[in-house]
Amino acid sequence: MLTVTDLACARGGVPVLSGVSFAVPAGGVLILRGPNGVGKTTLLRTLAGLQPALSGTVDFPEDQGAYASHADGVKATLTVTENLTFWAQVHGSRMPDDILATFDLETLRDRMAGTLSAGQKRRLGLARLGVIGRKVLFLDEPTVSLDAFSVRLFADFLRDRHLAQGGLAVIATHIDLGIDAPELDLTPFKAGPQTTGGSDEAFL
Amino acid sequence: MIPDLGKYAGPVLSAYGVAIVLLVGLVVVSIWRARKVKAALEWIEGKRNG
Amino acid sequence: MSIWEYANPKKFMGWTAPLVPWLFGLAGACLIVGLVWGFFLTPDDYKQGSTVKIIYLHVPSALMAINAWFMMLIASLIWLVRRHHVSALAAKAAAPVGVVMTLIALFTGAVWGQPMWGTWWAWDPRLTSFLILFLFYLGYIALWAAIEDPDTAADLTSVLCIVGSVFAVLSRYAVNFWNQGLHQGASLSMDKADHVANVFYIPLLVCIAGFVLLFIALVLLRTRTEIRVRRMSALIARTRPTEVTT
Amino acid sequence: MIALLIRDLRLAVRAGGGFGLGLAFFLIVIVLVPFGVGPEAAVLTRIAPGILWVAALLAALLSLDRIFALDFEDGSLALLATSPLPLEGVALVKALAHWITTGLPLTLAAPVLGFLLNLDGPAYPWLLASLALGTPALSMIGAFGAALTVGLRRGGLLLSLLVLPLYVPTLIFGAEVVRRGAEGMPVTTPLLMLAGITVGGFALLPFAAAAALRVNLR
Repeated sequence: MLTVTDLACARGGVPVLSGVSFAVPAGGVLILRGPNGVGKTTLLRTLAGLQPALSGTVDFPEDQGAYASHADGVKATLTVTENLTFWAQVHGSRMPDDILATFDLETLRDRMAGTLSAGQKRRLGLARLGVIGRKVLFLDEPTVSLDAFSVRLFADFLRDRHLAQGGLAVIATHIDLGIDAPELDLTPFKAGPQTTGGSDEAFL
Repeated sequence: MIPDLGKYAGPVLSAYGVAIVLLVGLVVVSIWRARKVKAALEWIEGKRNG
Repeated sequence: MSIWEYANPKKFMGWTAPLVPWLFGLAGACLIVGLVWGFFLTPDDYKQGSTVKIIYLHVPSALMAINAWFMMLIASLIWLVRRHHVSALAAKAAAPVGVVMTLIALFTGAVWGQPMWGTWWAWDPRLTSFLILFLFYLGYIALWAAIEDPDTAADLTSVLCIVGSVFAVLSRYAVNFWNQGLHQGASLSMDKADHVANVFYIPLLVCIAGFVLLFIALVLLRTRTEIRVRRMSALIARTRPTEVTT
Repeated sequence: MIALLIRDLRLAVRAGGGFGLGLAFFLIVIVLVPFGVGPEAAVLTRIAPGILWVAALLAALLSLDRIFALDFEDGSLALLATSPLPLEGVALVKALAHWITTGLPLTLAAPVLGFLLNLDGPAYPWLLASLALGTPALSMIGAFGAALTVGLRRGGLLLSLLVLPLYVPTLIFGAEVVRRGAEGMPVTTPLLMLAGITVGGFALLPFAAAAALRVNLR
């Protein structure tokens, strides 16, 4: 269960979003929409706790959040299995046996990640979400450089494994994932030039 | 009027000279920048209000 | 009203505006009186000759070189704990002043020691410590200059200032340990002031007062400039989006 | 934390350059010194402790910016920040991994290079001891500097400017141990100070480094 109340966040000290409120129930997905630069990444990073909110609250079970963007920490000189095992160990969990099959990585398991194609690398990055055992996912453009087949793999993983086990996700994406989910357009929440808050506040 | 500095005239005078140049330089640079920034800010504020 | 109210940028600009010219005037008066008195009207030391006149520059600048860093440390702590922007900007404004004070202390120290050591630079523990302090100032200023986002810069330089302070003290002891015995008795600095006669002592006090006042005046002036710069960039950042849409 | 250490070591080994470059730099500096000061054995003996320490310090400095930069660029650091590992632990482990891949090889290679500089016989054990005790501090201080500059485009040069003044006490006490060892003087005091810097650094600097990392990840 994720509850966001009257959230305002800033990018580079300037407020970009204000008054954002929504709730996502367990097993639910929220898709973030809006033109480039509206603040989708900023919102997701704030939700994940990587940057402080200007005001408002973000509420979800402690130690259950995970963040993923197109920079997904895949190390070129580690094999597929080593990459995933590392993240599993860091999160104190074990790598599920079938996660490689879910993302169609089985035949690549002992390949160096550096030798994978861009799409395969992205699938490896997304497979990380399946080994860390986190319930609340904040995903920033997870389907960049994936073909239609891979997008379907990812959507299946999300629906059948993550959501079915009571997880939830907030996803910023431009494409249709094929998941039945409410959408939230961030454009109305765009902070105007006169919005209070931000690190410059004291100087205005 | 200049006191007799004896054999150490060079060191003493250079110490005073360098120190005073540095201090005056710092003061001048600080004031010059303060003026410049003040003028630039007033210009921006004037443009916004006007 | 809490004392922290004075740290609000607008309030700060208000109450410092009439203060700065007075402080500059007072500092100038003290420095002129102290330095003229010291340079023209004090006798030479029987042992050191006229080099003793350097004390009126060396001791105050050395004091302020250390105090400027100390002030930056306090300001950094205030910024990290209470997040008053003026505090962070004051630390930034003080650093170049501290550098100049350190340079003066280094130069006058070297020049003072020259007749005694017979060389322009001796690795005297005190002089070496100031050289290390100078390097710390350089790093601090370079870090401020390298980071674009002002709050990030304030945070990181504050952390550097705190860690740097610990290592600066450590370096002081290390340097003492490293050069013990080589220049025993040859070190000349602040404790000298304790056993100098009154003829030297009173103009020295006037000079110290002058340096302190000058430091305060410069830091206030430079902090005011930094506040204006911040306000300028804030105004530009806030007006840009409207310009795009209209 | 152990998983992170193993991963970092594995990455360093597979990337190849990690060990080799620092060691090669150390060797080259030591070889260049006699060309600069002349081949006289007595002179070399006298300056050997200091040169060995300065060269080891510079060699350790070379690879500092890689401690966090690679993980920052590919997003690993943001992912680690949202993982159960505290960032303090990450900083500590990364410093440790840096020491194992640079400080430790430098320590082991130093006695061999000591021969090149005609280092006095009694100094060898103290050279080993002081480097083994002091290079971890170099790695930890360097990790703090790397954390400060990780988000910067031209961080490498700035990193050296920030870190080198912080290295002064370590260098002084480290070289002093070797010099005293060479002259047969008691080495307890500088050795204790060196140990103090290392222990204190590892106890406190991870917090400063983690604070800097959090700011840079914002």
